[in-house]
Amino acid sequence: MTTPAISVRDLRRRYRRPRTSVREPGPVVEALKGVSFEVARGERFGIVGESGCGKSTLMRLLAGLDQPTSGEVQVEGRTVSGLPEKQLGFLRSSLQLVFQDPMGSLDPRMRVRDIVAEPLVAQRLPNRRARVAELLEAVGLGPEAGDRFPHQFSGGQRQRISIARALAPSPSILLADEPVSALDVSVRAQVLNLITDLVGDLGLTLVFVSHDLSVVRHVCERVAVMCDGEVVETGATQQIFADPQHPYTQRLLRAAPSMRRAIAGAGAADLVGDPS
Amino acid sequence: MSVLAAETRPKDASTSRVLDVQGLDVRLGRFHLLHDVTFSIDRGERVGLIGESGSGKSLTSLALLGLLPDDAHVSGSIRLAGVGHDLVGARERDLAAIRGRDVAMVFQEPMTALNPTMRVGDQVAEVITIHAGRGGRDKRAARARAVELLDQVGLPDPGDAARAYPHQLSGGQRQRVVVAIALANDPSLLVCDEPTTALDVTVQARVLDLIVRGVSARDAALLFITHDLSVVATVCERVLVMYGGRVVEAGPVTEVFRRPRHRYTQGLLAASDLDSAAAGGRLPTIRGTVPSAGTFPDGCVFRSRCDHATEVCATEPAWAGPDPGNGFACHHPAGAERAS
Amino acid sequence: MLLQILRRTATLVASLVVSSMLVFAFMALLPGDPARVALGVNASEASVAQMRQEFGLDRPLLSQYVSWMAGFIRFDLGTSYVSQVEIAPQIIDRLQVTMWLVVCAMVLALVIAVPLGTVMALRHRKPSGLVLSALSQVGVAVPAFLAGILLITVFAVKLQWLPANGWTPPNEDPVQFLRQLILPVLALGLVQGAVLTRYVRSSILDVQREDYIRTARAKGLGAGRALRRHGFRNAAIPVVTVLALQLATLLIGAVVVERVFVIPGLGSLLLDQVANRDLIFVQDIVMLLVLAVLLVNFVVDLLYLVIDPRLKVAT
Amino acid sequence: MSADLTPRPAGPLDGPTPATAEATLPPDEMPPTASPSGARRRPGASFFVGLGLVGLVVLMALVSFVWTPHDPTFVDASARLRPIGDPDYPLGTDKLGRDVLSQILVGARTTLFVGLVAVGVAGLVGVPLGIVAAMAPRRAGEPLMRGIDLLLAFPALLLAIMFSAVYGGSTLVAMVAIGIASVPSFVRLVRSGSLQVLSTEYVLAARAAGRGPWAIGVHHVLPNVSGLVIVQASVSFAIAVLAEAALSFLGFGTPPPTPSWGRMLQESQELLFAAPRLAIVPGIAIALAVLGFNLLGDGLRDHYDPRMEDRR
Repeated sequence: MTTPAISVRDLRRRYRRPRTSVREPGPVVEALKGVSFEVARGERFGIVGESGCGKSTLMRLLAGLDQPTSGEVQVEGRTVSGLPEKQLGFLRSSLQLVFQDPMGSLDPRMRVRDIVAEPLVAQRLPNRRARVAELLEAVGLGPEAGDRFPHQFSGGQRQRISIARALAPSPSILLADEPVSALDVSVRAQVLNLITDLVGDLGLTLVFVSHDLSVVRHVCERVAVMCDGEVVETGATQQIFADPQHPYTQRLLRAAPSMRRAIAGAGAADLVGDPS
Repeated sequence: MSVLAAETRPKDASTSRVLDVQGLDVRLGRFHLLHDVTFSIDRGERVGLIGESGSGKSLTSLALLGLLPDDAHVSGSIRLAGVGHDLVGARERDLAAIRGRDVAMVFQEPMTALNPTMRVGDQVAEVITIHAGRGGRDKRAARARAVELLDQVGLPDPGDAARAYPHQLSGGQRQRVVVAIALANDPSLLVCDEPTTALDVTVQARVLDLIVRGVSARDAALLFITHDLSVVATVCERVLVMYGGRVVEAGPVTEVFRRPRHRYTQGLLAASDLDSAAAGGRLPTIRGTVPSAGTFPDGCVFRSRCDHATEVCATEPAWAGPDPGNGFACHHPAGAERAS
Repeated sequence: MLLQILRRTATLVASLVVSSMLVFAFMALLPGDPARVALGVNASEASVAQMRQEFGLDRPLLSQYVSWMAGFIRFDLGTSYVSQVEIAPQIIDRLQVTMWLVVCAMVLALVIAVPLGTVMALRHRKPSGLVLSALSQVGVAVPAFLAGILLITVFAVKLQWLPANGWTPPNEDPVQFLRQLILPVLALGLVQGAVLTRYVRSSILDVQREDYIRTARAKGLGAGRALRRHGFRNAAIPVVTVLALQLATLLIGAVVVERVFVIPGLGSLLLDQVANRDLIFVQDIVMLLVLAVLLVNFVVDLLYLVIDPRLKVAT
Repeated sequence: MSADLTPRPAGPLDGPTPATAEATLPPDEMPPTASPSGARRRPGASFFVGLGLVGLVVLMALVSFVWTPHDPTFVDASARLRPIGDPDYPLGTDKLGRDVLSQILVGARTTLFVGLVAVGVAGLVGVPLGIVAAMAPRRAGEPLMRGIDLLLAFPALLLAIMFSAVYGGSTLVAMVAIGIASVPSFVRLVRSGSLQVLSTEYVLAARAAGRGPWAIGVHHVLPNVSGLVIVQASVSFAIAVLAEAALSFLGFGTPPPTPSWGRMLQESQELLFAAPRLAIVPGIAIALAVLGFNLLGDGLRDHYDPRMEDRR
């Protein structure tokens, strides 16, 4: 049996809020309450959940950007959690991120070339110039894009730059955190196509986090549904969308407006399950 | 359900038309942001306005409330039922009297739309006292009515909620408060500008339900602005598709979404129809990116991204259809092959 | 709420302890023996030693600090070792004079800044707003002592409407007191008013961009009423911060204006004692000024809790 | 690169005032380049007026090194209190017969020197401290900021008085006092700017790329707060000019005979009745210098358009 790309075991993360009362200590927030799952190599894995469900915390833990309170994260068989930054070199070259905000995820003071080359510089990889040109072409931007600054690009193009940066150290795993949520509908399809193409061509493992069920359904083979710091349901995408087991998943699927159901006559009242 | 009872409507009921926008044109500096926008909404009708960034959809909503910047050049006409004058060119004093009474608005960002230093109940009561006239400025009555409204929009413990400050409420709860403010004076037109874009799916569902129920209970007209096609399909009966500051297509939701005629509408629908595309497969796309507001091409605004564009598209396409609420403006409409 | 008050009180106490140590250390540790400084270079070793003993300067530093602080808390500051007079009553005397100046100037600054800043924000793109804005920039560029000199030149020298300088306590001759108060208060207040005006303006401009102002206008409030009912309280938050800093500047800045108008305030006393080389006296006045500044900041912090309901629960 | 949505009406002397269109329009309805982060605006009129005034002061200081009409310290009993417009002395002479114009020129040198050293030191200390305070763990950053807040209780004037009480007045005392007093504003501004930068996704991306804290501080935080620092430096310079003038006025600054604007004012005081021009000329010099640096700061703020303000 091959080792999974990502393996998460009973992951917990607590934060203590600042105290608000003289007598009691600050309340403890449990962002993750014991999350476990595995992502196979080459799989397109989706994580669905609403704000505050803990999916952002989970992303940061997977990427080794935060430490769990307890539990373990393994990437390609090697433990990530609990390691100091200095020993995370293997993770930085094998796992990369694409973020949601096309404005905020690129340093406005840096040229695109330097942005894309940043992982190469940080990991002391050779042939940067050639590699950057190659990457820009792979994401559909011309080589002249390297000389410009992020604000000279549209939202969709900025996400392409973000993807080029993520691919720079030739990672085997791509974590995409709501990569198309901030994009116009007509541009969203382009970026989704780009991601699925690259993931297919390069044989990457994709972890795709989103609140948008239809996007996850389109992109991913397997889905984990998160609610309130827990994974409430995991399974093959088709199966979960066709026959959700957990009440929360059912509620979530019902609440998402769908063109097909709407044209068939569903109204706003049908999005709300039990009238309360 | 029954809590959203409509108040008695004093406005005249002879005509069913609530909003009539004719040839609305907005320029800001050297940018021409809205071109000849024409549409109307009847009583009890729910109309969606679809558009991506730069389409001019939010500008349209601000124009309806007379909240455009002072230096905007506006022409055309906006008539509202029960208001004796044109909203375009009206004095600020007259516009203020209309806002919040005849036309109300729900904005996108619930987190910042409420005054952080004022209690929620007072913010709801304020919109009642502003329009109550000289006799009716009873603060206690307004406050009691505010609690009633908060109850109607489904806030638990409305009495406590009225005394809360906005930061003590969640995003969904705040948006309910904004809806309560908008519905307080039973407006004849409710304008919602991306009211649920910042909300989670399950919260969105409840707020959409609330808006639809609140509007139908009052028999008010609804203009619902969003970029989300499936939300429009769910909430609205009719739809206007905007691109580059123009209405490029209009019609009943089922008609437009089943058989789009304008190439932009067609492309948009195809690109967002994730259900039909094979999982993990390629999606149909519209090439290029959305130009910034005011920098769209002349002639057909969509021709810079359209696969069907020809030389004739450099001229402005005429509106094809029986009326401004039904038709499209495209030289090479989809479905024409079949028809001929 | 209680937690917030306790937290801020703790900060105040800690700040006082640290700053008093700083002031003490500054005066005690720097080269230059206070007794030697006070008596001059020509004094004999014996007389210096005698003075050191008399004022406890030969004791360990910690015990010197403790007895100084203990005295400070009881406001028993001992006698000056240069002029041999009681320090505390002198300070109180002079402090009253300075308080008149500072409070009147602050009130004047507020009276100028709030309406003017608001008008400038509301008309920031019209000629009237631009002219006001330009005037306030010039006002900011004029130091208070220069304003004082210019005021004297015009109103005392050329027009001879008001006295050029001097001070009369209000209970002796109220009319003369007022006549002598006008020019120094104008000098301090106009300049501070100009600075404050710019902050009022920019914070109102910021607030006007907020979504809740748009909500207020969508409710049917006119632009002016929306600002009055929803803007001012929010705009006050950054302005109050500046106000606290300004009060501090004003307390110290009064030194210069007192010098221009020959007013016997705390600043003049401080300058006199620096000239007298009476380090202990200087140390007491400096500590008092620092105490005043820290107290102002403390009060402003509490004021935030009243203005901004978000702070009552958050940190 | 500039948003000419509305002709920038902000005539001269106008602070950072974005066009009202930005105030009411949702961002995605804005015409192109309406200040996306990173995009800079074309500098406005206040920038050029400020630059002109600052340039004038710098020019005066530079000229004074090679040429002054007279020796500014030369006492000429035969030429006392000449009026403005005197053929030999364009700006007249003071009570000792020293040439006012020459003193003003050399005084510019004093002012700039004190300001440059004070602001330079404050920036060199304050900027790294601000970045460190933002990047350090909370338990280290908090005490640091409390200490900085404490410094606010010691304005330049008070520090200078304390120093002078021990050492007597000197240029060094003025520079050190003004420098120390300027540190808190740099630290607080840079810290709040750095905190914003550190909360962005591009810093997260840099960490995921394998960048360490040093590289993030140098390559991401510093370049992105540099605009703030330049603006603050200009504003601090204006404050330093004011403080230097006040210190020399009180006799805690540059000692005689080196000319300084503040002391010229002080010396003019006894002759206010006879020769008010002796106060007005250095007064105008001070006011123009301060105005110049303030306007330059405002213009730069427009240019960088940082909506990062320290709001506690």
